[in-house]
Amino acid sequence: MSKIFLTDAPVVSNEEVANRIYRLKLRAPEFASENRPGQFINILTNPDGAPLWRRPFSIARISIDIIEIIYKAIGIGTNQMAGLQSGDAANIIGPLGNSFTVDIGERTPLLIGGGLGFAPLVVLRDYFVSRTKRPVLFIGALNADEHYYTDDPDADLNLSTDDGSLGFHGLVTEQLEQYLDEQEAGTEFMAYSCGPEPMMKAIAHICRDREIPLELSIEREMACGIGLCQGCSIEQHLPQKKFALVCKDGPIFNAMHLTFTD
Amino acid sequence: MSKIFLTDAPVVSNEEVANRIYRLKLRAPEFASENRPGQFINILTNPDGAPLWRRPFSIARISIDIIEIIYKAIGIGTNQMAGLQSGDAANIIGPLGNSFTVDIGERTPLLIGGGLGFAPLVVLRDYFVSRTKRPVLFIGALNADEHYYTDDPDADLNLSTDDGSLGFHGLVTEQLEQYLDEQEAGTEFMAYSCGPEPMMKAIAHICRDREIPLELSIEREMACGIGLCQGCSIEQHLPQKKFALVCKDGPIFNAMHLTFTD
Amino acid sequence: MADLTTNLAPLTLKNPIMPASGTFGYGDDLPDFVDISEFGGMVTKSLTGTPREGNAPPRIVETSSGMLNSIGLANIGVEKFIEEKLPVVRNKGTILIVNIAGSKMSEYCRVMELLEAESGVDGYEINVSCPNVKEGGMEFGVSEKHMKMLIRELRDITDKPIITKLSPNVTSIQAMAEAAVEAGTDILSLINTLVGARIDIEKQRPVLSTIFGGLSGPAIKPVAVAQVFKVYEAVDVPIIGIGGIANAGDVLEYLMAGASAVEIGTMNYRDPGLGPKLLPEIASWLDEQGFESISEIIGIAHE
Amino acid sequence: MADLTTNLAPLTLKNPIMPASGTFGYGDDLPDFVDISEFGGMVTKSLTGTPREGNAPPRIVETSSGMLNSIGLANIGVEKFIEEKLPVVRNKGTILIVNIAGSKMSEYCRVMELLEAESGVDGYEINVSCPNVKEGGMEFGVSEKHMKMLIRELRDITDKPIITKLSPNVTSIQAMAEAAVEAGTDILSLINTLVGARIDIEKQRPVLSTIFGGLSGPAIKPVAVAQVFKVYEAVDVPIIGIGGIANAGDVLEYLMAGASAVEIGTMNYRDPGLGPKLLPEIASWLDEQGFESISEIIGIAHE
Ligand SMILES: Cc1cc2nc3c(=O)[nH]c(=O)nc-3n(C[C@H](O)[C@H](O)[C@H](O)COP(=O)(O)OP(=O)(O)OC[C@H]3O[C@@H](n4cnc5c(N)ncnc54)[C@H](O)[C@@H]3O)c2cc1C
Ligand SMILES: Cc1cc2nc3c(=O)[nH]c(=O)nc-3n(C[C@H](O)[C@H](O)[C@H](O)COP(=O)(O)OP(=O)(O)OC[C@H]3O[C@@H](n4cnc5c(N)ncnc54)[C@H](O)[C@@H]3O)c2cc1C
Ligand SMILES: Cc1cc2nc3c(=O)[nH]c(=O)nc-3n(C[C@H](O)[C@H](O)[C@H](O)COP(=O)(O)O)c2cc1C
Ligand SMILES: Cc1cc2nc3c(=O)[nH]c(=O)nc-3n(C[C@H](O)[C@H](O)[C@H](O)COP(=O)(O)O)c2cc1C
Ligand code: FES
Ligand code: FES
Repeated sequence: MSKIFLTDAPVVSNEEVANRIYRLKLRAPEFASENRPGQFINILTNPDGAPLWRRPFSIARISIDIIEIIYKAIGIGTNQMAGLQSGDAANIIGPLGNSFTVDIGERTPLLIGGGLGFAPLVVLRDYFVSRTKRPVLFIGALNADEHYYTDDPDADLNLSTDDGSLGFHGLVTEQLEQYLDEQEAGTEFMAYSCGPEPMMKAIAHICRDREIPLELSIEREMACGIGLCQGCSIEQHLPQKKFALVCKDGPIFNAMHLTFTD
Repeated sequence: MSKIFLTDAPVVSNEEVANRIYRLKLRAPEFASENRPGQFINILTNPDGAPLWRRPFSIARISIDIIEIIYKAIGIGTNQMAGLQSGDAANIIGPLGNSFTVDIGERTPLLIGGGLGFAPLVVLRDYFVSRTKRPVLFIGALNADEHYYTDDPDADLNLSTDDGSLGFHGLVTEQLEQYLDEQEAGTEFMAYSCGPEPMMKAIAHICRDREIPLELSIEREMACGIGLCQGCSIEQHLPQKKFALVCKDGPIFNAMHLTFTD
Repeated sequence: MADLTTNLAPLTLKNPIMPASGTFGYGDDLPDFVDISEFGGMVTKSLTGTPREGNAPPRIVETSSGMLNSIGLANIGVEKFIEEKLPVVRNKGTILIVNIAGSKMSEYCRVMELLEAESGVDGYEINVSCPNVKEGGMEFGVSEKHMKMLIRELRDITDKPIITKLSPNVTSIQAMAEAAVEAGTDILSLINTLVGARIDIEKQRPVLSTIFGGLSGPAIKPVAVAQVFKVYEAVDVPIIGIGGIANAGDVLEYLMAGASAVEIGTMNYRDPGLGPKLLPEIASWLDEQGFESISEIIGIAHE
Repeated sequence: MADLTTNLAPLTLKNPIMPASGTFGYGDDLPDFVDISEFGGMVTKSLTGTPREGNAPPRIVETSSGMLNSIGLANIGVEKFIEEKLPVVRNKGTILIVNIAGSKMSEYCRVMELLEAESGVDGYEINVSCPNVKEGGMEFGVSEKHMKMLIRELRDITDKPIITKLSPNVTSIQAMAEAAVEAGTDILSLINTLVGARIDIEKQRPVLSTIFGGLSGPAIKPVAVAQVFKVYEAVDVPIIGIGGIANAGDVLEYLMAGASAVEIGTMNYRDPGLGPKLLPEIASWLDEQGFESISEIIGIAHE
C-alpha cells in the first residue's frame, strides 16, 4: 500500500481547458514516489463550510513534484475549485485507492474515455509512452467543446463526438468496434476505460465478446475516500464479498467482477 | 412607515478604512427617498449557503443613489462581505427599523459612539450639518488603529482612545462627562449613542443625571429583520408591552425605556 | 403549463406553497415586495386565548444550516386578531389558515369558538407541538391519548378542516398521525421543530433563556422528509410537508415523499418572497418531465 | 497547562476525544497521518456475531450540514475481529472500546462472551440504536423494557464498563437513560443518528436503498446537546457526548452541557486527524479561563 498524505498543496495553476473543464496543477512532492496510475485524491473544496465531504478526483498526470487533475465544474464543490488561483492551497488527501494493472506483456493498451472519463487514463498513457509502448486512445464527447485532449504524437488518438463536430461522428463504442473489427486476428489488447456507466457497460460487452481483458475506473459518492465509512460500496460477483468499496478496493475494477456490466 | 425593498445592490466600492473596518458603498436608488437616520439594511452575505441569516448593518450615509455602511470583519458573514468588489452585487433588504428623533428644536445634538458604534451616527451628523446645526461628536476606541472618522470641519469632534494613542486618553464616557461639566448651565442637549452596551449604560446614567434626553441604537441578533420571527426581543419598561422588537420597534430606543440601562 | 393546483381535501389550493406558522406573522404586515396572494395559502402565527409576550430574550440563535427559537408563542391573542387582523387578511386573495395553540384544552377551544363566529377562516392548523411553552402545550403533541382528546373536542366545535401539526419529537410519528386522524383530523402537517439547545461557551450557559428551543431550517429536512414518507404510508389524509425547504427541488422532494402541499418557514427569513419564486421552476420541471399536474407526483417515491 | 484527563468512571481517559463508532473502522487501518494513540480512546465499528455485508448501495448521501447513512452494520464479525484486529489495536496506546450490535439479544451476548475471553478490551459500547437493521436492532433503543432486558443480560456477562449508546429517536431520552442505568449501565453515550430520508428527484425514488438512514453531522448538534443536557440532569453516570462535533468550541459545548468525554463521527471524514488537533486549543481555552482541569467545566452550564 502506498503511503497516504494529508497536505495543503499549493496551487500551481488552474486553467480552463475546455467548456467548464479545468486542469488544476498542485505541488505535492510527497506524491512523486507513491502514486500509481489510477489513483485519486480527495479535495476539501471548502475548509469553512459546505460541502461537508471532500470531493474525489483521479490523478491525471504526475511529474516530479506536480500532480494534475482534470475536472468539470458541475456543482457546489467543483465550482468552488474553479475559483482556485495560484497562491492558494488545496487541502488534499492522497494518493488513494488501487491502481491499473500495468504489467501487460506484449498486449497493446486500449484506453477508452467518455467525456471527463479520460482524466484517469492520461496518467496510464504517460506510463506506457515512457516505457515505449504506443497506446491506442479513444475519447468520445458530446461535441468539440468538450474535448480537451486533441493531440498526441506518441499514441494513436481516435476522437469522436456525438454531433460530429470533431473526429468520428458517433459514439466512442461504435468507433472502438470498427477499430477492433479491422485488426488482424491474434492481436492482443488490454483495455482500460472510464466514463458514464452505460458507456462502460457497452465497452464491457464489446471486450467480453472479443476476450479482451478490461479494467474500469469507477466513480461513487464518497464520504471519506479511505475506507472508513463503508459508504461507497458497489456490487460485485464475488460470492464471499458481495460489496466492494470503490475508494479502497477500487476505484479500478476488473469489468468482469462488477454486476453493473452484466 | 417607509417602503421596504429587496434588491441586488451593485457594489460601488468596499474599502478597508481602518484595521479590519470597511466602508461599503452600494448603489440603491430606491432608498434615497425612503431612508431616515438610524435605519438599517439586512445583507445576504452568502446567497449559496452559510450563514443562514442575513446580517444587519446601520446605514451610515446616504447620498442620492448611494448608501454606505461601515462594518468590522469579525465573523463568518462580515468576512464574506470583506471580499465584495466593485462589479459584485449585494442582496439587501431595507431600509429597516425606526429612526432617530431629529426634530430637536434648539437643542445641541451630542453624538456619542464607541468603536464601530459611530456608524449609525454618521448619517445623523450629516442630517444636522445639512440643516446648519453643528453637532458635537464623541468617538471612543481602543486605539488609533480603530478610528476611521478622524476629521470633521463641520462638527466639534472629540476623539478618545483607551491607550492614549489618539485624542483623549481614557474612556469616551470620561471625556463626555468632562465636556458636559464645562458647559454653561442652561445649555440644552439631545444625546444619541451607539456602542457596546456597558458604554451605553454608562452614558444613559450620565444623561439621566443631567436630564439630557438620550436615544440609543441597539444591536441584537436578527433572523428576519422585519418583525416576522419575533426573535430580536429586548426588555423594556412599558408594563403593557414587556418586550420590544429591535428590528421593528427599534433599533432606536429612548434610553429610559430599556431595562438594561437601569 | 402543468397545473399547480393541489387538492388538500376538503381544501383546494391554487399552488402547493404556504408560509409556515410563526414565520409570516398574521399575513398583514409584510414587506412591500411580498404579495401574499401569490401563495397557495396563508398560515398565521399561533394564536392563543390571551395575548402572550413570549419568552425572555435571547430567544433565537443560529446553528449549522438551521436555527433554534424559543419565541414562546408570542402573539396578540385571538380577540385582537379578530378585531385588527382578520378583516385585513381574509381579503388577501388566498386561503387563510389560522394556527391555534394553547396551554390547556379549554384555551384551544375558546380560540376556535371565537373564530367560528367570524367569516374568512378557511381552516385551522392545530399546534400541538410547540416545545416552548411551559404549562403543557407539549404534552398534546407527544401523547396519543392527550392529542386525541384535544382533537375530538375541537372536532365538535367546527366543520371547517382541521389540520393537526405533528411534533417530530416522538418515538413513532405513525402512531401520532393515526391518533390524530382517528380523532377527526382532516389534514396533517409536519414537522414542527426538533428540540435542541446551544451552550454559549463564553458565558458558560445555555444561549436561550429557556435552555431548549426548536430547531428548524435545512438541517432538519431529512428528518421531516422521513416522517412525511412514513405518515403517507400510515394514514389516508392529505399531508402538508414542513421543514427546511429552501428551493424548488426541496418542494418536489416533499411532494414525491407524499405531501400534497408544503409550508416554508425559516428560509422566509432570508427572503420572505421565496415561496412564489419557486413556482415557475416547479411548473417547468413538471412540464419537462411530462407531468400535467402536481397531483401526479404526490407520493410517487413510494411506487 | 490544564489537565485534559477525564474521568469516565470506571474508565480514565487521557483526554476527552474519541472517534465515534463506524467512522474509524477497527482502529488498525488508518491513514499514516493519523496517530490513534493521541486519542483519549478508540471506539470500534459495531461488531456483530457473524460478518455482515451491509445494505445495498446507495448507502450514503450528503444533506445540509450533515449526511445520511444506511451502512447497515457492515462489519467483519466478532471472530475475525478477535483473530485479526484485536491483536493489533489492543496495543495502540489508548483505551479500547468495542462497540457491539446485533439483531437479537443472543447475538449481543455471543459477541460479548467471545470478547470476554480476550484481553485488551477496556469497555463495551452497546449500539441499541442503529436504525439501519431490519430485524430489530432498533427496538432495543426505543423501548425501555427491551433495552433493560438487553443491558441486564450483558451486565451478567461482564464486569468491564458497559456504555449504552442511546438513540435520539424517542419521545423521552431521560426515560431511556434511566432505564439503561437501572439495568446496570456504567456510562451513557449519546446520540446515535436521527432517522432521516432523501428523495432523488431525478429518479423519483428515495436515495438510499433502505429508504431511511441515519442523519449525522453538524446539523444534528443542537439536538444532541439538548439530549446530553437532559440526561445529565436525569441520571448520575458519566456521559459521552456525540453529534456533529467539528471544532474545539463544540467539544467545550458538550462538556459544559454535561458530557465527560466526546466522540467525533462525521467530521472525521473531512480529516480523520481532527480529534487530536483540537486538544491544544481546548487546553489553552481552559488556561485562559483559569480552569485547571476538564473536570471543572463538566456540566457547568447547569449551574
Ligand atoms: C474515484 C473518483 C475519481 C473521479 N475523478 C474525476 C475526475 O478526474 N474529473 C472529474 O471531473 N470528476 C471526477 N470524479 C467525479 C467528481 O468527484 C464529482 O464530479 C464531484 O464530486 C462533484 O462535486 P460537486 O460538489 O461539484 O457536485 P455536487 O454539487 O455534489 O453534485 C452535482 C452532481 O454530481 C453528482 N456527484 C456528486 N459527487 C459525485 C461523486 N463523488 N462521483 C460522481 N458523481 C458525483 C451528484 O449526484 C450530482 O448529480 C471522480 C469521482 C470519483 C469517485
Ligand atoms: C440594527 C443593527 C445595526 C448594526 N450596524 C452595524 C454597523 O453599522 N457596523 C457593524 O460593523 N456592525 C453592525 N451591527 C452588528 C453586525 O450585524 C454584526 O457584526 C454581524 O452580524 C456579525 O456577523 P458575522 O457573521 O461576521 O459574525 P458571526 O460569525 O455571526 O459572530 C461573530 C460574533 O458577533 C456576534 N454577533 C453576531 N451577529 C450579531 C448581531 N446581529 N448583532 C450583534 N452581534 C452579533 C456573535 O455573537 C459573535 O460573538 C449591527 C447590528 C444590528 C442589529
Ligand atoms: C421563529 C419561529 C417561530 C415559529 N412559530 C411557530 C408558531 O407560532 N406555531 C407553529 O405551529 N409553528 C411555529 N414555528 C415552526 C414552523 O412553522 C415550522 O414548523 C418549522 O420551523 C419547520 O419549518 P422550517 O424548517 O421551514 O422553518 C416557528 C418556527 C420558527 C423558526
Ligand atoms: C457512516 C456512519 C456509520 C456509522 N456506524 C455506526 C456503527 O456501526 N455503530 C454505532 O454505534 N454508530 C455508528 N454511527 C453513528 C456514529 O457513531 C455517531 O453516533 C453519529 O454519527 C453522530 O455523530 P456525528 O454527528 O459526529 O457523526 C455511524 C455513523 C456514520 C456517519
Ligand atoms: S468513501 Fe468511505 S469507505 Fe469509501
Ligand atoms: S429579527 Fe425577526 S422580528 Fe426582529
